Amino acid sequence: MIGTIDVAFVVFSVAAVASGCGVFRVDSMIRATYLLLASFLNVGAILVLLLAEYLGVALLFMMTAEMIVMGLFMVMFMMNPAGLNPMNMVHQPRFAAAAGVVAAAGVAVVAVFADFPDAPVDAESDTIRELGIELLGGSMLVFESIGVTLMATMVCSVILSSATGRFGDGYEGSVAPALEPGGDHRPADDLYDPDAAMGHSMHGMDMGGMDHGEMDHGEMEHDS
Amino acid sequence: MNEVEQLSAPLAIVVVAAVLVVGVYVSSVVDVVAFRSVAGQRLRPGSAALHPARVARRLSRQQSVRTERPDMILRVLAPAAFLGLAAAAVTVIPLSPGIVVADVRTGIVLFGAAQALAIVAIFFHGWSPNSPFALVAGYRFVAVALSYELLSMFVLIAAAIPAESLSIGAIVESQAGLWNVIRQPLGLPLFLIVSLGVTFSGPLDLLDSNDLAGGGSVEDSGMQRLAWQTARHAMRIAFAACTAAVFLGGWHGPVLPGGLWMALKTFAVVALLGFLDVFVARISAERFVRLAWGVLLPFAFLNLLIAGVGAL
Amino acid sequence: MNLMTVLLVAAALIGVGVWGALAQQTFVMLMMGIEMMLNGVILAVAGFWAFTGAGLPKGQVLVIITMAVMAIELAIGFALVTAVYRARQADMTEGIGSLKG
Amino acid sequence: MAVTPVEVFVAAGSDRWHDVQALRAHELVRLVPTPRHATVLLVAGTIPASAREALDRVHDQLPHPRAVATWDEIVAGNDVVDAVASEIVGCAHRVMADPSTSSPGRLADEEPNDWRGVGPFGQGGEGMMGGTPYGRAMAMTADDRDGLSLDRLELRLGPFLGQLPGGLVADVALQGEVIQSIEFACAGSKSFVTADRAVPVARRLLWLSHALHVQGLDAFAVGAARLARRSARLDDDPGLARDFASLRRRMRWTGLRSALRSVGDRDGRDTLARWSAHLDAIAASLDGADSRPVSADGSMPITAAELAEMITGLALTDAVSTIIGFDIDVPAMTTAPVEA
Repeated sequence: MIGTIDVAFVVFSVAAVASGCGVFRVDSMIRATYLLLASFLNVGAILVLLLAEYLGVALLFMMTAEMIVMGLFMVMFMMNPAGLNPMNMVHQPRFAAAAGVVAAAGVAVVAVFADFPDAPVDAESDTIRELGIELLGGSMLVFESIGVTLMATMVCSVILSSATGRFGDGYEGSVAPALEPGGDHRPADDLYDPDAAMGHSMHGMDMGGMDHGEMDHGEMEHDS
Repeated sequence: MNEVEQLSAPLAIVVVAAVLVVGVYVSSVVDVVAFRSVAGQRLRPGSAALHPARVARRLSRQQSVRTERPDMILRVLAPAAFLGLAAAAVTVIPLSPGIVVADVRTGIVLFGAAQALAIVAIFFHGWSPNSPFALVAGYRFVAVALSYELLSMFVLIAAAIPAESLSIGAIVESQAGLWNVIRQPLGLPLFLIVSLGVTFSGPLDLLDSNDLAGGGSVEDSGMQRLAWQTARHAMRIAFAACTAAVFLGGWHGPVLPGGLWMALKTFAVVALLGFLDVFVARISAERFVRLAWGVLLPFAFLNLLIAGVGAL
Repeated sequence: MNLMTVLLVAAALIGVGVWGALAQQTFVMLMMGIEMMLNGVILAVAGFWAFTGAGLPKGQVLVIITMAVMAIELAIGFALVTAVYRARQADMTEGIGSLKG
Repeated sequence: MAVTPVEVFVAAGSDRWHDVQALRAHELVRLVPTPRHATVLLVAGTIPASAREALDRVHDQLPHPRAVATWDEIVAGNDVVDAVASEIVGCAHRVMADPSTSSPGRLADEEPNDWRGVGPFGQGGEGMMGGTPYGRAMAMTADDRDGLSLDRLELRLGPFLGQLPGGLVADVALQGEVIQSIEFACAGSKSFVTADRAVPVARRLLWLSHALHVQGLDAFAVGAARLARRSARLDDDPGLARDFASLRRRMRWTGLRSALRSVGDRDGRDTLARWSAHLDAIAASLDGADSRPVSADGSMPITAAELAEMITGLALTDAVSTIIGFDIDVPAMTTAPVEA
């Protein structure tokens, strides 16, 4: 007995896994990002088939916004974001592939051999309304905790990514990476002006990204 | 809500196609009329009515230039996805009492998702030709889009509160007595700003703009350009129809049949958007981002508060 | 479509995520691997809810929690990438051999 | 007979650039911002030898069918703009009717050189960055204003860029949308802004037309170009001052003021103040009911180096608005003797 839903499920599943594999195989960062989005969209569609209609559409909506941001970061941070320059950005490929297979097999074994209760969702029930009532009823504490956690996340990420950290300048004590993997770190003055970073800006020189005014402010906070 | 009938699949496709074809054509004519009347040029009704057809004919005969090492998949996908999302957005909007192509229970969220995915399509359009101005325009657009994205969601959710449903059909029905434009006076202007953003027109003409030599469309010619313009007008239609349904009472109105009211209201919004496009100067992306987060978002919260208090 | 098939698809997604996260060298791609694993987790949780939970809405709440985890992972991840990049000019995992600043 | 306007891309030397803007007034011609949108390439004015190759490249960017018209070859009657417009329409119709007459490419369609990879995976430079694999430099990272090192894109803008004055050439380095450095290709440090000099009112109106176009107000640009054409005619036009006042009144409602305010601040004057000075000068000239040259007071002359310093660190949009805000006299700039 194969219905439309089963056909749709197979199509979405294959698309989700195939685009998932594509993410780590393409050279173009933009393609990788949006293949990941495609994978999420297909999972969202499967969620709709599973009658979690609101969650499916919300996943679609949320992941789209998330992947747009991710795409921006991709282009910003990655060298060669379009993959026009041939490259190789993988390490330990065999071990990684083996680990992936083992992980998948582990879950698959559970899926095939474990015995789960059979209590499917009633197709007639209004799952959206039930979810809404649950979120603002029994699970309100959970829901509100998520909200507060997200708020804390926003604050944390702003603090982490700002140039001026809590204890002074973000460059303080930073070390330039080695030129080749496993090599020694480069001397610190490759990266920044050590005098300025130590807070004794006697030369009065301003290197890229150093703001003495902000730094003094940061030190004051530290002392108090 | 129960009496809403879903159209059968072939009929649904015909209806969506008809709405988009007619809508895109009318929207293009509105653009010509708006431009000529503001520019003070002679306006011949026959000429304006045939203008889009003539442009389409000319562009279809023009070469579509291939740029150097474009992302060809995304270059083709961008207009197709933009058009497809406009079509998807149209399907959840009730066109007249009891007629909606897809009466999904989460209509308004689906519309929001289509709008979010439209940002992706627009970014593809800027990214794919491998051209600096197009990339800058696409990047800039995303910065702006992330700022109006929240706005749109809050405004739509506020409109769903009095209806106690996420279905757009239910939202229209909830406006039988009082339209949302009066019940939530901040909603309509905020949503119009979002509409201008998604169709990158008027003050938010930040994608295909003249200051970047055509921006995202800088490398488009021939069919590529025609397809992109078509998709943009289709998106304008989708947003106008949504505005009409969510804020202007949809099919409600005296004397005339519901479908006609819906068409008239949609046309009015299209005309408004068309004139705003011609009449308002572009503001810089940085300013809009400031405005969106600092001023418009608080207004959206206020709107949500008004809706919530009204529902109590 | 039954629980087993849904879980098998979820297993495949998790496997792809593990492979990606371990094989990729750059932080951003590594985060995409983690996202992919969470994608599989979401599908599995939704599958359990749909087939074994008798429609209890608490199962859907668990999906929402997973989504929130994903959002937090992404936000903190990007903030860390930015901070590390600022401090070390590194965007590859080999670039930071030690966590000591 | 009703026809759609022909789309024209203008490649104008700096001496004809203002004149060409008058074409915006013509109903059968539409000036487009990029050659990809155009059917006809209009070449106007003196093209210096250094810009020849750029002109050929612009020519090849037009999609087929395409045609070329040359402003200075057109024998004008009593109205140059009309003559040019009808020549453009004629060109376009001929080439549309017979696409085989489309203007052939002038440059070979090939890379400056073949791919030259140096890395172990065939990449162009070291560590997947840098190098000049096709004879074009790839972006390299450089420090930016936020303390991150992001890709820095080096571009040459001009001399035929729709949004900049004709003949202006600038080498810019962009990080994202932000200009990290800009250098104008010009001789010496002579000031090249005309706002302090007396120019005919028609030219100021043509400047206004282009500036409105750049700000996204194409319909208003048409209006300004029509006023410019009227003011250029010899006969007295009493309605001109009134029509300009009406245009200016309508411009108030476009949000232009908030778009230009505090863009490109220098000595307490922003782009909005510069626009006001231009508009006041036009109004004063038209109120005098003659087209005597007038000067806009208050606008300080500015050198290329000063302008470059002003717009470094601005977003591309604001930089373009700032440059346009000065009515730049490019010929003066390129022919200026090097001063000690």
